[in-house]
Amino acid sequence: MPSPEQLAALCEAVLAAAGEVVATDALVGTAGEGVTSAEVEAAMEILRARHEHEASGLLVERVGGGYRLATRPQFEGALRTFLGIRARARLSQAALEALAIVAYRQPITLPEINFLRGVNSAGVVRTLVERKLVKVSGRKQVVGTPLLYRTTREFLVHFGLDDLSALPRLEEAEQVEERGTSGD
Amino acid sequence: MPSPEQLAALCEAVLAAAGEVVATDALVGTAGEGVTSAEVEAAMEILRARHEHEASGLLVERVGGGYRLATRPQFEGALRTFLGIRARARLSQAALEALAIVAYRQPITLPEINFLRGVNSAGVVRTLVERKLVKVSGRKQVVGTPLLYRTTREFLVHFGLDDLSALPRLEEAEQVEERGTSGD
Amino acid sequence: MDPALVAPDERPRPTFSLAVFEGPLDLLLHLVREQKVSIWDIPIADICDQYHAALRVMDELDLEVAGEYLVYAAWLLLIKSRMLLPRHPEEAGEDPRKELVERLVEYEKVKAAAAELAGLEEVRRGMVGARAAAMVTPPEDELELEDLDVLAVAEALRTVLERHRREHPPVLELAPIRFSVRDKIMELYEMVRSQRSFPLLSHLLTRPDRLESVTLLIAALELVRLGTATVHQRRAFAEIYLTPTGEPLAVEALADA
Repeated sequence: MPSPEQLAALCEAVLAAAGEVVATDALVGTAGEGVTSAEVEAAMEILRARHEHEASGLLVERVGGGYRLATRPQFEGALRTFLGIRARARLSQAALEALAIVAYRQPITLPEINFLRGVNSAGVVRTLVERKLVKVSGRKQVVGTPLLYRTTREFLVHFGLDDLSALPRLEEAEQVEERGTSGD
Repeated sequence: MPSPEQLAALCEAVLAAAGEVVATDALVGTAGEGVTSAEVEAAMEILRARHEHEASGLLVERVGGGYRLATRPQFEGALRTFLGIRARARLSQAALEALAIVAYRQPITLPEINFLRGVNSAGVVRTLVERKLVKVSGRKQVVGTPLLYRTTREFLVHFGLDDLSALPRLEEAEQVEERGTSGD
Repeated sequence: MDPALVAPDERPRPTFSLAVFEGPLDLLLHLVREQKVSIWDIPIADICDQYHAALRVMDELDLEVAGEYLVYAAWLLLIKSRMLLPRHPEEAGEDPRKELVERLVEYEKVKAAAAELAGLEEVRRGMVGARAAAMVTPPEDELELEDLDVLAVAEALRTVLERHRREHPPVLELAPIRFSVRDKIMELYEMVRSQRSFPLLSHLLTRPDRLESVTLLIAALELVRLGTATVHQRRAFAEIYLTPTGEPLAVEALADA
């Protein structure tokens, strides 16, 4: 039988693994044979007291028939800053699609990218330009003379390519995949 | 200027909101103007000690060039009960061998992996790419310009390594041999 | 089959299944280790025989895997035969086993490294990234740029192209024009003139090509418009007859047909 402190630690791990509200019943079920609802509630009281201690960045909340682990409200600003910083090291799926189109079909205009993706991609193309993965390279000599986009030197460096001819052929990627599914 | 304890709490909130590894640089940037990398590292030391000390269900680990807040390994059983089939599957022996080759000899091509294992490993390598443990990083400038593979940051996190230099040192062949003969 | 490929019958059948081995190197390593000899001094004849005996239980393996085992079977035979050849001491030739041994040593290192990784994984299997609810929720579909590779880029393009193909099904392709209205007018005019009363409907329904029927119908309407023929039908769905009016066909009027 776990001690109240051990039970509190176990509940903390479960709440952290879930990342959302966990019903008290589910905590009782996870705690194992013979652990009662009252014991879980006592353990949660220990956990809550421990996090109330100022030094913790987290707190335990009781929400509608369960508990959840949450970040302290005072860190909201820091979290926004953090997400902004992290976003710079990441690409959305939409941006990746636009990058793929530019990489394989360059030079290409925004209307052409929009046509292939089926949605306006002005925002994601701007992101790619800001990240220096894509750059403007002249204008297409058609009505409206739209800007032409190409991948940059940084793009090649990031992906470890000597030049654009080193990009995998689409059939190549597909073949590897097919062999993969059959071979494993 | 936040106190080391306040900084530790802020970092804890950020790590828990991210739910995954956070690069040290991102933590430093989040902490705000004038907070140094050394101060963040000191704060993380406080946080680590706090989780080690108390009856915490979590721990702080240094992996993949950053920090991660994770559940303690002793709660594996409870988490498996709670998460059900979502529990992580082990890598197969074939996948581990291919991954070991990539880890210790990167960058390396598929033909070289095949040679070292004595069997075609296209399928397992594809699985490793899908699990984001291995990624393509350019091509080798030899006949056929095969793709070169490297391990990812996710690989470091999966195996709890801070960087590649933290890979276990391999014993010399003769020692392995002795262990092999007595052990089988 | 080379008799050497068939191991003597008195040899004990292997007591293991080949499916437990990762490949020929793994099997060879197992056989060598069972001999409890130094890897640098493999009794190649014994190992060769045992390896071939093991291959006899290979029915359970598919052909691709079997092929990999057979390559090593042939190699072992080659080494075995070279070992039997007398070597001139002054030649100081390389040990024929050298390359094989080097491969085995390298593979053993791979296995050791894999075991290390398996050990690390075992400890960490139960660990999950801790997550707490936050006021600001991180976006879900973002990819870490650092771990993104060219295969992911290629994959993204395939996704785009497939979606585009789904949303833009190929445009109905028009067959090249094979029948000209002008030719059909001339043809029909000749037939109407020679037959006096031409069964247009039967003619249209018996054309092998629908496009030809359509062209013929247009030609018939043209003849009527130009006043060189009239149509009549006695009742609905009955035969449609085309009869000449006696008016000659004005060929120049067909210029733009």
